[in-house]
Amino acid sequence: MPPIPEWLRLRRDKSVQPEDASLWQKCPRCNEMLYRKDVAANQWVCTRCGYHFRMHAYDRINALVDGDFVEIGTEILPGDPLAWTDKRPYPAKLEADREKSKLTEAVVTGFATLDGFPVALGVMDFNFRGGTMGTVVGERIANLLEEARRRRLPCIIFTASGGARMEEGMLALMQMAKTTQAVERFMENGNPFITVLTDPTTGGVSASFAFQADIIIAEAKAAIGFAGRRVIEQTIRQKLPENFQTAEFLLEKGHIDMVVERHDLRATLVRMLDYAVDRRRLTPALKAVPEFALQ
Amino acid sequence: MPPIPEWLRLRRDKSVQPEDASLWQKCPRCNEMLYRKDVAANQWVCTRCGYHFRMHAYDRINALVDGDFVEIGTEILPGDPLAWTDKRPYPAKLEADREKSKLTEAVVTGFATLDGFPVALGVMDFNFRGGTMGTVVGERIANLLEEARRRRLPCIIFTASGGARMEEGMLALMQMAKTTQAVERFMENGNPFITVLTDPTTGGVSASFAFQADIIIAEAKAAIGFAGRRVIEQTIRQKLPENFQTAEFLLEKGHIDMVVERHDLRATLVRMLDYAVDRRRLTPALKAVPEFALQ
Amino acid sequence: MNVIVEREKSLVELEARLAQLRERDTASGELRALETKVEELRRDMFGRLSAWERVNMARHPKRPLASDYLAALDAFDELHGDRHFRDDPALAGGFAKLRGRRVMVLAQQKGSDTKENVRRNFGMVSPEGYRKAKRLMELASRLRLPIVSFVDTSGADPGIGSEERAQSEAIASCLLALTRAEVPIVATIVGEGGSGGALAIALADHVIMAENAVYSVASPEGCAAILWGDAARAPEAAERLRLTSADLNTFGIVDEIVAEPLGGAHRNGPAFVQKMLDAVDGALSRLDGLSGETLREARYMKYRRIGAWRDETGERAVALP
Amino acid sequence: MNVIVEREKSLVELEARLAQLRERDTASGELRALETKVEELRRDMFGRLSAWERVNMARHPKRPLASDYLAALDAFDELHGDRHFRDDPALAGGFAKLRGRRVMVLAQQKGSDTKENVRRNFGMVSPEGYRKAKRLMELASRLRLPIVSFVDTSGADPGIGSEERAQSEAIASCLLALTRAEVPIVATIVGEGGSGGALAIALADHVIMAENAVYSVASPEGCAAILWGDAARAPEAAERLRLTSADLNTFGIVDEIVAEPLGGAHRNGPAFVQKMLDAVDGALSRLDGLSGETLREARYMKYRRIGAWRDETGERAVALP
Ligand SMILES: [Zn+2]
Ligand SMILES: [Zn+2]
Repeated sequence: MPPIPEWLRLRRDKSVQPEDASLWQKCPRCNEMLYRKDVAANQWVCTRCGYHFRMHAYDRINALVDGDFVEIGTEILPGDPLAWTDKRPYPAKLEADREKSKLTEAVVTGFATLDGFPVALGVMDFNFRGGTMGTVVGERIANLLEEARRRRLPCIIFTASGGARMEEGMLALMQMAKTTQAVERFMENGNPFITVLTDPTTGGVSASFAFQADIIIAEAKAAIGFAGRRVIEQTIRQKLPENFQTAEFLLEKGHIDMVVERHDLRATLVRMLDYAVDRRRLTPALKAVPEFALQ
Repeated sequence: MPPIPEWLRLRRDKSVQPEDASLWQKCPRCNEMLYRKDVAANQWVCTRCGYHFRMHAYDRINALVDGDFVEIGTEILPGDPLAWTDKRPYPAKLEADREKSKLTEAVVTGFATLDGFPVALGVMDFNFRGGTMGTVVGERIANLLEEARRRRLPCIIFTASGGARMEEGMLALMQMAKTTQAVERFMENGNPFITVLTDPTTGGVSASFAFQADIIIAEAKAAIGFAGRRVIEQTIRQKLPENFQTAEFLLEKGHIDMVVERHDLRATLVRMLDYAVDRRRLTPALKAVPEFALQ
Repeated sequence: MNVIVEREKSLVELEARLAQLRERDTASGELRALETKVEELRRDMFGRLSAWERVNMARHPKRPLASDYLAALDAFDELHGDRHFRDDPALAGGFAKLRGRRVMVLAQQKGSDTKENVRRNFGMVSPEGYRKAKRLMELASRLRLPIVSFVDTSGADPGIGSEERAQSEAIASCLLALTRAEVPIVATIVGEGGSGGALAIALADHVIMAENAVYSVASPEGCAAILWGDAARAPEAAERLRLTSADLNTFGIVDEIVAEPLGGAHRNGPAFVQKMLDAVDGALSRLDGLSGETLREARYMKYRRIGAWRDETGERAVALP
Repeated sequence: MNVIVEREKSLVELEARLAQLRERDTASGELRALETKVEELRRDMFGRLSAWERVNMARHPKRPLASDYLAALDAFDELHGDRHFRDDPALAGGFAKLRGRRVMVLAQQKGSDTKENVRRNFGMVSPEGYRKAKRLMELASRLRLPIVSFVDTSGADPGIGSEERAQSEAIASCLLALTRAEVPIVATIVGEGGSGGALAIALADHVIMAENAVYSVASPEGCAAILWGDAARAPEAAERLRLTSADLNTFGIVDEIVAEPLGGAHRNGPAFVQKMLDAVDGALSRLDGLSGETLREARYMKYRRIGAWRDETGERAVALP
């Protein structure tokens, strides 16, 4: 087996406990006080009512992949091109989010196998700047798609985003164009692009790669839309119905392929790969050794 | 100029007067008694209220083309594959329609120039079996598109049809597939396909080449839809609003590019050709001699 | 009133009797005599069906539905929605495994009871259903998955909403998508094949038809209403429309017929469904490995040839196959 | 309240006086003195505009609208509809001739009065509008016509209907269509460029911006509301967002700026419109004759480079242009 290239750094079963982690967590739906470890062990699904808590990117990755996750893109870090300050300077906000989330930015990208299928995997995280897309998110997503294309791997991206990142102004908006172009080029080689929309997916992420995928899966109860709920309510000057912009609402309206409970996600993704990926392309050797490791 | 090939027969300014032509014609909208010659001279538009009478294919061609119309496809004539009889045998119906309409089938196809632009032109006629599409209509339309493709000409088709021709059963339905494939192949070479939907355009014609065009123009007030008005009323058991399935209704609903009055059709088509056809492809010689005559 | 269902009622008593006898005795003379009689009756009743009888067979309430075919696949995962407006339950589509083969499946879905039928609009597809189908055809072509369709519809939905949302354009776009698809396409007509609404998912490299399915340019009732102003003359219209599998095979419109058990597919639904899936698998095997270009060219020529017309000398220029 | 309009009011009296003097006398000392004064005032007022002032300039009620650009083309024939659901008057598209060149034009249309604004939804485009745009982008690519867009919108429509009909998907599909287009694309930001709703028709080979137009990731009001819970702090937000033509040119997002007359484009609308069309024509001339492949590759690289990030050593790895 050839050595893993220099620029690929290995992370094995990285599990994250936020600093402010307390022992107990209250479920916002059923109000049950839950033992935090139990919830974590249950993929952050309420053990009583099935409520889906937002999930940390690494927790998600751990729950999905067979073994190793080879992360790429960590050398791409946010700048401060607008020298932005509001209540605090942008760099200070970034630093705080890094501390809080243990993430270097709002998306984690890399390679892994799912039930033996090598995939390029991107997971956004709402804990970092509300999952907003600035240059780094655009850059890492575009890189991921480009590397997936080069290695002829399917690509799966979990979205969670409040939209474009205001603190990077129009440079953030342009990431919609950058990621779109990467998606389009990726699609040329006949491998599937799958997105999993998690709570919440809105704005610039929703209006670019999230809705450009071949297969669009939404996690149960996730809020998904273009405009935020508040903006719409201000525009129409009335309350929106409860189910508006939920995954289930979108399924009925034909926007997405399916709604899946978190516990079924891995199995569903593996089935999708099994349908959409031509296994004959993988030589016996590559089945044992993840293709991405061969460069 | 090379000789016109054997299989092309020239028709020059062929004008048709149906046998039952009387001197006067009543306008169904304004009830005015109109002198038939005046109406004919006015492209079968009521000289008082602008009502559009249904128009004979050759009258339409005369009103459109610069000079000659080179008809093709007249050797393709209807058979009777189902040995169909209802009140009368199918061949007798065909014979009666031939007499009445002076047409060999429900579509006339050929080549002409419009303000100097060589085009492949098809015109359907409701006077022949209600413009229904049987094998001959499918065959002539497919031929027209194939010849237009071979000669790199734009293609314009005027539709008027009650749908697929029942008397040819499933052979008629299959013409939807045949014409679709010809449209798709035609589109490969970058010339525009334009349809003009005239009253009425429904059923199998509507659900195939009529709505597959690059530019879809509807003649003012034309009735256009998939299901016939009567079928829908029977299904929903109530009267439909007056404007339902009109050209104007479809424009609002986004189905078509524009609604054009008959008197503006020629000018509109010429403008469309001027936008959509690359004149540089036409050499100076070809500008004088219609390209189609060169084989 | 379904003429086949009515006829079956007359057999019910005899069959009950037969079952009774069989319980008591497995080889008595009486049993054998009755068995022979039932068999003969059955042959009389179903041995040679008219076009109208086949229409009723195709609409038989116990006939296997698209959902039965989907359930019999190795695996099926439904993909929903047109991405714009609505998910149409009248047309199901998604990834499937068929005899181990990865395919994209499209199926017109009638319901098996009233509630289900209302939800699925009696299998009459709306523009959203056709747009979902088109999306999945394009996805299949991109991922190089063969397309398999199950046709069972009285026709495309003729409602106000469907007209408002451009039913014609939706069907026309499906036809274009199937024309463009660079993968094998196998269509099966398993029940009713109602006009353009059926063809929209049945333009295919290989068309398989259940023996007693029907596939028609217009419904017999509609045809009779137009011709004679009398929908009751539907049996006569059915005869004239040449809508049976044998007729359509002669015309080159249907490539293969899957025989049904005496009395219709519903006499042994599961076995018939398997037989149909075998036929699909066989067709896919034969189309396997052909390039997109080859498939498209053959598809073009196939439909280019269908039809019958004369030239000016009065002779038939393009013959029936 | 538009700060530019308010400011212009203070000039009205002086200008009336100036006109009066000019009528009586063409060279008096008083006239020349007043002319100088007005000129100086104007320079003071409009010579160096803040970001917020430019926002108000971009929203000025007399600013040339997309309809003015369309009217100034050699010819324009509108093509309507998304082919599925509705024709959206907030986005006009169609064939045009621009300096003799055949092009496909897309334009976000605000109205020039209240009635027109209601009809055109204040230039806020619905999914149907973006789907029409996508259709016309694909048609342009097929017919090999360059695409020219005029951007002027506060943003994509945020209504219930637009969400129900998948606004995100509509914008995302426009972006894909522009990525795929095998023809030159020139976008002009002529008024307000509101976020993703603007970008949907502005992913281009060459982006031209009117000097006082603005193009922003979020509206200053929305940004202020989010940051400080106070929309009144919009001027401050405008400054931070770096939404002016000069800023965006520095970032490599805007390729060319068309200068406006002192006081804004509306001071001489027709001349400014012509100047903008000249710039478009110039850009198209430069893109003329490039292959689809070349265009797409250059477009890819253009957007691939936009952004600013650091590597782990703390230094900027991808520099601003
Ligand atoms: Zn709970
Ligand atoms: Zn009249």
